[in-house]
Amino acid sequence: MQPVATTFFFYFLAALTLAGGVLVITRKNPVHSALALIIALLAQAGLYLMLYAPFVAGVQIILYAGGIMVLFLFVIMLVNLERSQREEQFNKQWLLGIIAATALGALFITIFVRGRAIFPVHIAAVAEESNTQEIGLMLYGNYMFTFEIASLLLLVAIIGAVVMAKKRI
Amino acid sequence: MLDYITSYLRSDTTPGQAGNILWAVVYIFLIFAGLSVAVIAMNWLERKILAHMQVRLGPMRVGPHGLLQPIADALKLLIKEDIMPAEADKFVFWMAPLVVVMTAFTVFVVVPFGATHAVTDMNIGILFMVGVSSLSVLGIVMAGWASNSHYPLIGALRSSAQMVSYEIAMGLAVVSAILMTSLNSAGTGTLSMIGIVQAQQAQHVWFVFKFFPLGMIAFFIFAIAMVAETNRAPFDLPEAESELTAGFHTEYSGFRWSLFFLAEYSAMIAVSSIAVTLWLGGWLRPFSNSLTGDTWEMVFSLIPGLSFLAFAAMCFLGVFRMPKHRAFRMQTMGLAGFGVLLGGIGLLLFVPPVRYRVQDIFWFSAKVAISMYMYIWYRGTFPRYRFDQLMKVGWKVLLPLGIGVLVLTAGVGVL
Amino acid sequence: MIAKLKGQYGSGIHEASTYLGQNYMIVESAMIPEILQILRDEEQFDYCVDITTMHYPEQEKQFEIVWILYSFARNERIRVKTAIADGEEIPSAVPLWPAANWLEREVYDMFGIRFQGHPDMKRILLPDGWKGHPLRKDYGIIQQDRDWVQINLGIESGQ
Amino acid sequence: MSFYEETTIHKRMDATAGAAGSVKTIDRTSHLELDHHDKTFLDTNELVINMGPQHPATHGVLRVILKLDGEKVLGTECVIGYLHRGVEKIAEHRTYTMFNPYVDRMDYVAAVSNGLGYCEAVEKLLNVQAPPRANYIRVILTELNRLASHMLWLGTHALDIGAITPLFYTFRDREEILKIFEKYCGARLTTHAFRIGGCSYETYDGFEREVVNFVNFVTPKIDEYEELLTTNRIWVERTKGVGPITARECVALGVTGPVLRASGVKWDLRKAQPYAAYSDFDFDIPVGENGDTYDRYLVRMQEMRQSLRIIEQAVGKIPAGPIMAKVPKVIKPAVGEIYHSIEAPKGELGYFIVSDGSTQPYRIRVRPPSFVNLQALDMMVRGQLVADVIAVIGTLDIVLGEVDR
Repeated sequence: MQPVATTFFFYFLAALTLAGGVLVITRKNPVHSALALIIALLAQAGLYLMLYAPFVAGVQIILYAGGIMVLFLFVIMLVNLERSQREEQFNKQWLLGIIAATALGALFITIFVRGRAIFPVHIAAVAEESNTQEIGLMLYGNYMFTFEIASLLLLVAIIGAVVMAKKRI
Repeated sequence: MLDYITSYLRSDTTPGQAGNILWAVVYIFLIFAGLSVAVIAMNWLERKILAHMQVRLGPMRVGPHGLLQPIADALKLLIKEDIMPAEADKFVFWMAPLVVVMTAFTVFVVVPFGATHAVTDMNIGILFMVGVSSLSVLGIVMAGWASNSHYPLIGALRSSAQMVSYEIAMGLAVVSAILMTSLNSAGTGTLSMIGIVQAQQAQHVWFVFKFFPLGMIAFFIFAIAMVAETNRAPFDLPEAESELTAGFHTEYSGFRWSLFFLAEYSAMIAVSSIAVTLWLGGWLRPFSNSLTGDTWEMVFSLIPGLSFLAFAAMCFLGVFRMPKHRAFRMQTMGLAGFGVLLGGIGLLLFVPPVRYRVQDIFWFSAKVAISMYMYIWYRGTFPRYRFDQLMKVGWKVLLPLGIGVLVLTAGVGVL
Repeated sequence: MIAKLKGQYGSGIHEASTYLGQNYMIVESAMIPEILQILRDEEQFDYCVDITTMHYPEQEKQFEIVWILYSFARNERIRVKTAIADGEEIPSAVPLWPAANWLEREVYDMFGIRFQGHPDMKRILLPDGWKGHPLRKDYGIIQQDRDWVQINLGIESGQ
Repeated sequence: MSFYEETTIHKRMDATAGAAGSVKTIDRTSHLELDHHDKTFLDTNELVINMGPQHPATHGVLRVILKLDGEKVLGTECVIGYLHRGVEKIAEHRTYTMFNPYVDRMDYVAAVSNGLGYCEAVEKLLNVQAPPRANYIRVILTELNRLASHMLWLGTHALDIGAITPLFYTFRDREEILKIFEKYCGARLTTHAFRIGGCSYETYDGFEREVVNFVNFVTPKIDEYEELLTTNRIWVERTKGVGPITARECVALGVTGPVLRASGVKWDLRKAQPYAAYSDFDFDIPVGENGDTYDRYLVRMQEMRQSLRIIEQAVGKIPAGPIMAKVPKVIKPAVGEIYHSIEAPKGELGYFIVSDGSTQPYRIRVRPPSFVNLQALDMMVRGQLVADVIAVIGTLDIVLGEVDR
């Protein structure tokens, strides 16, 4: 499918992502924050689509927006919201904040200044049609070990969650 | 310009792939209109069928045999006062029905009503459908939370837990169907909705019958999970009227409520479409392998028109059975008019170019209609599951079954 | 059974007889917990059918409380009655029969008799803010009506 | 008899909490307090929801305050009285005859049974006997009414659990019963079919034939209901083990009727202390074993069949003769009091009448089965899920007109 108005969509989606991210931090109500996060995630999925990575975009929608955020909302709805509304919005950890922001900013500036050169050039763009297959081959070929470790980590997390939540085992 | 319009009709791809924006827009409008009509028809049919299952007549007053009842209802909903609870979270309350409706309609972008009849064909088509339809739970959760009331909140909690749980079983069933697409001579699988149907065509089997009984079990899992996904009986706990009054949309009224209603029915049609595409051969006509040849092609291509003529004949039968009384004159004329309309559509379907172009849509819609009838049938037959039992079915029955089917399908496929 | 009880409590049982084939006994109010206990434990009256009250405003002890008991084993009923004055309290039967819970609440609601040791002594059928106890003979329905009209509608005549 | 300790119910709760691990120990008096011993730090707040008085599944204007932990019920409190009409106070200002129609308005789905109980109680007070023919008519109508009541129960109970179709089937068949009532006395629901001393009307022409036709018509229909539900997997899962109550708890809580019988107590006032003409008929008392919702369902279904048996016998040997006993024009019973109870569809329906020798009763106390049975709700649903509360309210078969009077 031929992309239409690429530049417009890129800036539109990027702006949406950023706006969503800012709203996540500034909203007092956690449910609003979660909804803003969903907007950011969906806009990101759009960006993936523009990068000819439809599979990643689809997974982003299913897992993050459809799955994880629903669970987030689930938990938030059960939490007593009045208390969090009364609490102070921002922590007074200026020093840490400034350090983190400087580091991140430095990173971005470096990338911006050095441009494309920072990335390895020899990776060829994957055609949209075979994108999904490529991801599958990569995951279960080159990165098999990493993939399995990540799944093991998740298993540990699941068991931990069950242990914490279950009253009697 | 004319060429731009007609060139697409001669091509054999979807407007999206052909990059034909005009036809894409036309298709979007057609699907939107068709879906709205389908929801209205579904509303009437559900009442009628349920009524006849329950020894009563159903709507009979508004229009002949209550044909205009859904329209009257829609009008009533539109002019109803739009109530927003004072303590509600205004913005989220306002957004929730929109989210639900948007997701419910967006999925139809990739639904293949025929080999060329889809807005577009994505190579992650099925992923897109499952993903976007899973977003509708967000709207439900938002509605439940924003209402700031206990019943909607419980309804929303139930709904989100239920949908997240059944999505997993549903996903496993879908994956085993996708796995089947890769088991053809070419050896490459596909996630594209059109590709899946074409794979069934190439393999000369609907996936529901493939690797008997594996395909059937996968279809069975999906058929249960899809009822749970759409919150319909017997899994209608989020809106169980005897427990939670109306669940997540308790506080909604008027137009906003009708959006939920619209979304529920179009979501039902959407998941039915997935089922039809994945297992029931999509737009393929029945016996497309055993009954081949020009004669059979001819016969099957006549069925759409004939069935419309049969509906028209039923209407005229109704006209004759209508009491001969002045008070029924309008009703009689209305029914006759409806019959003429159906008959006209039927005749139009006999025109050869239309006939061959449109019969795909007919077969697809017919299969979806059967699935929708099943929905109504369930509702008339089954009591409602309890929440823990629902979870038990989802996690302890469907999920292991789904994993088993997936593994076996992979195994059988490799052998 | 009656004879045995009479022998045991003598003066506590004022009267024990049968009317139209139904047994009843009138008991001194102080004896009530003991008698009920014995009826339940030793005479197998394990089912408390009903607890209710009559109001006789002209008597000195205005209220006559009735326990209707039934024994599954003997297939017979007995009514235990006692009289108490207005404002007097009587021990609750909830420890003996949980069924007494709502029945006693209803008696309280309708007659204003409080039961000692009842877990949740409050009105049951009428709203909490109700004035008076309607099944008392001196409770005027018309008075009730008039008060309501005067208070809520501000009409002096009450009509 | 050590069972009847003060904390009978609590003890059971303790025992089951140990065994099944699902029912929590909660003190009866402080039952709306959450107990904190069994919480982990991930536990969420308990939720108090108010079910009713306007709620589709509370069968009228019952309000139940539920305390929930997620979906689990920690405690309930019934708030009743929304339909209180002061029937007992009204009775004190009416003559015995004038009060007769009022009793129909209590359990309005089983009005005939109410009337029967009241008429028999007054007859006992007057020391008159209704003639045999009147008694037979009474039995036929009362049993028809029991069927109607059970059908209404079945339809609404199934509707609460989510099966919408049985409701229409039962209403279709209940209609036939109401038609018979209408033909007999002109009213369908609040019939006022009986008078003190007998029946007010002779049976209409073809009454026997119509009743027999009805019995033949409805027997396969009951099979039809059972076909829809008895072996339906979801129905069984929704009702088996839900809202259990043992025989001893039933007795302690004064619960009667099908609920008691489903717990295994073979006790029916029609057999235990026969009234009207019930001693003439041959019928069984269906009993359950587990005392759960499913057993109560089965017991009521069986009861419907037994009612049909009684009706068939009664129609077969209905005697000729007068339908009214000799009752004075002005009913003035001697000073005294009487308690008379009958087996209404819901349980023991008793009338306690105190006469001061005048034409008006000094006091009438109605012992309503629904009121007493409803008390058991809290115990039956504790530790179960919200959906079970609905099922249990349905299975208790309460009528708010009778609970509140």
